[in-house]
Amino acid sequence: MEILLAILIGLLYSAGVYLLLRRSILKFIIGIIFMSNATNLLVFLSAGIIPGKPVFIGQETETVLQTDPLPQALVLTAIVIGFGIVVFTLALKYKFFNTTGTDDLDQLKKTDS
Amino acid sequence: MNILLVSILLFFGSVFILIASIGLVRFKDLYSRMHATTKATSFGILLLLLGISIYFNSWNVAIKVVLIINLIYFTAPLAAHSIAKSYEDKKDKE
Amino acid sequence: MKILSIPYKLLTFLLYYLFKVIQSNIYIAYDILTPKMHTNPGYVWVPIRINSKFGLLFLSNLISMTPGTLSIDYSEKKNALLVHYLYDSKEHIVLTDIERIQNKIIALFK
Amino acid sequence: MNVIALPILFPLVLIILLIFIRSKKIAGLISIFASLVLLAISLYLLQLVIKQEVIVIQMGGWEAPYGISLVLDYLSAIMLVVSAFIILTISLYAFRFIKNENFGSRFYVFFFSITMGLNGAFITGDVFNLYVWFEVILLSSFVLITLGNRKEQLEGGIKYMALNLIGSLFFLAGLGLLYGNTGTLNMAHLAQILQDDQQSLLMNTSAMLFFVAFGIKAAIFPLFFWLPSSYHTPNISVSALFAGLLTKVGVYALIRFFTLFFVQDQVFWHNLLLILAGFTMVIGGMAASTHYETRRILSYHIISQIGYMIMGLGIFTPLAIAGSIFFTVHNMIAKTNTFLVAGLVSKLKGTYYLKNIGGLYKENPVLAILFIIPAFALAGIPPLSGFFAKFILIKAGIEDGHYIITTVAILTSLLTLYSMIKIWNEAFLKKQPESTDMMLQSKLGFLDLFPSILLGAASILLGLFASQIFELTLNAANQLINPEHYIKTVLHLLP
Amino acid sequence: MEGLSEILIYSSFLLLIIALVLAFFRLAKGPSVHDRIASLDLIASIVMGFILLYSVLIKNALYIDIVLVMSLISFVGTVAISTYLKQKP
Amino acid sequence: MNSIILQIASRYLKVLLWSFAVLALLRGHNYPGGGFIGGLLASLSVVFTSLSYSPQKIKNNLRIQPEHYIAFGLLFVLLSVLPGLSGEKFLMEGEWISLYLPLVLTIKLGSPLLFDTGIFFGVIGVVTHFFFTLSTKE
Repeated sequence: MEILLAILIGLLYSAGVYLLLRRSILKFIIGIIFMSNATNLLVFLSAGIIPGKPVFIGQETETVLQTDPLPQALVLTAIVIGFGIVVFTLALKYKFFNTTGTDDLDQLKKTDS
Repeated sequence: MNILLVSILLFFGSVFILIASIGLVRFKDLYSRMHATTKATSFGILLLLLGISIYFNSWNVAIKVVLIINLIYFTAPLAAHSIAKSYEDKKDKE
Repeated sequence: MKILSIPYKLLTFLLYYLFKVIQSNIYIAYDILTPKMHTNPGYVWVPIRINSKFGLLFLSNLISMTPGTLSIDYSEKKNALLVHYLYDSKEHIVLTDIERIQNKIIALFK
Repeated sequence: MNVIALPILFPLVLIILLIFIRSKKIAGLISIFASLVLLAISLYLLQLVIKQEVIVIQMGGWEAPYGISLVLDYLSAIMLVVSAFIILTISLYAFRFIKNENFGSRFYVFFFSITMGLNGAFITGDVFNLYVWFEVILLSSFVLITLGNRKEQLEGGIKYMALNLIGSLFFLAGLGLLYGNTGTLNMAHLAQILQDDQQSLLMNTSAMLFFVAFGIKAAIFPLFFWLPSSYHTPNISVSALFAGLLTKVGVYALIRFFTLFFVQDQVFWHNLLLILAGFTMVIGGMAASTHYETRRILSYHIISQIGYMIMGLGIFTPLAIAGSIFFTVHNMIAKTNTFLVAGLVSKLKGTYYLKNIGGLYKENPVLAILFIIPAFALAGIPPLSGFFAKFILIKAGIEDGHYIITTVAILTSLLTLYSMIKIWNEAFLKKQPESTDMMLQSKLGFLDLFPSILLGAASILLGLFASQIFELTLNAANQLINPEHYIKTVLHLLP
Repeated sequence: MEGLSEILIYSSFLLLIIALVLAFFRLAKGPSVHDRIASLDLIASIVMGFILLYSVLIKNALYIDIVLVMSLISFVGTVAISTYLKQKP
Repeated sequence: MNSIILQIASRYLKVLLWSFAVLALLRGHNYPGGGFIGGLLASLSVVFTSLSYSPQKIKNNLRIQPEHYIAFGLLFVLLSVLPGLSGEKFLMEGEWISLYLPLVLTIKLGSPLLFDTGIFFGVIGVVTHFFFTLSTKE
């Protein structure tokens, strides 16, 4: 399971990097989303996986070997933050498109040089 | 006996979802496909939920199951309606 | 007496709904699983007699769940629902079918 | 003890208050008053730290390795005081100059959310919590950089967004690897575990990820390109805020991480830091000397000065780290001041291009003096703060035998002097070009100049009382180099 | 009896996987965008079915809440996408 | 989408979604749910209503502006911190009051619930704010 997830993380990173190298801003943002999902999975995987019981405090009090819940809490926070950032970048892109009418990263030369 | 009933319900639920999926592939135009997906899917989920509520056999689950069934039978036709309406309007424009 | 009759009406209506749902599923399953297609789709405008808005919502949902029909659009001008039907039946069969459902809903909301 | 959470809680109250206030004037007055209070709180905290050295509270009462701890030590307290001072001056400046903009009182809300993020980043003792504060800073700086919706701003905003988002992804990935390796995220606990840990490959990977993340935030040599192409686009108050505070958070995090727990492979890391510091200085300085737009020159200067701070970290003796902290303090004050003066110049002349400006010395000698104080401070002219900062760094470099980087540092300060003199010549001494004679605002009142006067006075005072400040920074550096007391206080190991 | 029911449950997983593959086929092929939305709606239902079956498999009723929320979200998502399609000419 | 059927449905769905949102908020401490999910569900109701009418119209008729939702959220977060500031307690330490409702469920009220409520309102504010900026023109 860990190996499968590791391969998935690698695939997501490579897809994200590929999308980052495109010229369109929207694809750039999608690439960022891919990479942030891959990173979230990486943090999630950092505690290892123990299949079986989900980590919830229920009525049963017997101590079973559970996955470390802290990375899951961290990932939850990271997902929330990532959500906010992605929404903001989309709004930024929308405004940029409305004012300039272009979606091409190579057109962004006004503030350089 | 109980578990057998549950598994049969679950099996038939999945069968109906599969039927919806086959219908989605086989039918010729969008509206016919929508017929397949709305009816068969919601019925399949209904059977699955019935199986679940028999399996867990508790009030807590049963209340949720009734809620979900109501919700699905409330929303599935509306979703179909919204897709169909947007398709219809688009056809009118062309 | 009136208070007692509402649950009775609701119960019969629900049973009717359930019956319709099962019937429509059997129809569609038969149609999909047999190799030959029996479908021959078309449209029809169905006039509406229900006044209440909730009744309209109910009717449109129910039409979508009954065998072979799918409500597509509602036109305020005509006060009618555009219904898509799947089978090669005459239009008036669809119309009478929907008329029966409408009567039931009107009786329910009285 | 809960008082050390006030630098976070107080801005939170202000954000809530300022959302409801529509009038720019009232919001500005509130922000001036509030930043005075914030400065008072920070000074009080510095007083406390001088008494008790390290102060810790645990959030929610959970013990140290499990809960989030807020830690205040010398470095944090110094940074808090300086940033509160800069926030005071910028809110004074914004009160005068933001009234003509179309974005209402929205500026102040995000101004204080960035303050909250900065203060949180300075006093947290937990790696993940640091990430959260970084994201708070990042989100509010996004909003500030695009406030006003002009075309270049949106473009600069996209560039700023692009690299900084990748930086925070690196941060998160490094954090995941760190947790997977050690099983904790509390800084003190990490330091305790990693002290006696053998060097492993994964540890270095994680350190490299953190280094790239903070390097992007701090604009170190190969990762700085976002800075000059975005910092000159927004309103000048926002630019000054970013120039003074944002990159320094990256430097702060680098100092914290590479003195507290990434201390195993010293040879590799310190050589890397020194090489990158040299490149950062030289390339920033050279790029600054080729440009003719004030804000751009100053943006490249930020990069060049970051090199000095990294150099102090790379030499890694108490003296060098003290010099690094001193330099950071001096740079925050002087850099903000130059940006503010550039804003004043553009208020007078309506442009930032040096070729279209001239003759300011005759028109407004006070402004000329106000410019020359931070400019000479940045270049390192003796009685001012920059001289002592550079002197300490160079002395530490020579004592420890790093001659190359010391030579580079001295040469770069000549470059800085050159570009400062260029601005001086072009803007103040040269005659006003005939073609573009557009006077927007002929006079600047005392209130307009007041923030620059404050900052300039601070630069001079830093120079005059250099020995006292140096003592403070040396204490901070000693605390950073020997973190046993810090670790024991956070983990409750003291008797 | 136990064996039969287990076979039935596992085979229903198989059926759902086939259904998922078919829905993906329509998602990839679908002549119009509306076909794709319909298939996405179906995929959401299939995933709901997976969750329900899985909750039987691990004997934990906790996952039913997810189905509750997911049905709502997939519905609003469908409506949102079809609205968006209507806006664009 | 100018569909009258959807507009009628949105009226009922609004009630349903808000009640689900509050339910998810209340059970969030020990079970799946909580402020974030509750906030998303509640903002879903705003999104659905404005989709079935038109976003511009709903935006003009909003009773509470999205920014004020964010402010309320932050206020609740602040309130959840305050009990720790007063006494000998640690910052953000939970204070609990148990409340036994006549129904099956028992709710434990405490300062973490206040924090969750803050997140709830904050998420509603952020999502609706961004929804309206993306779907309406200035």
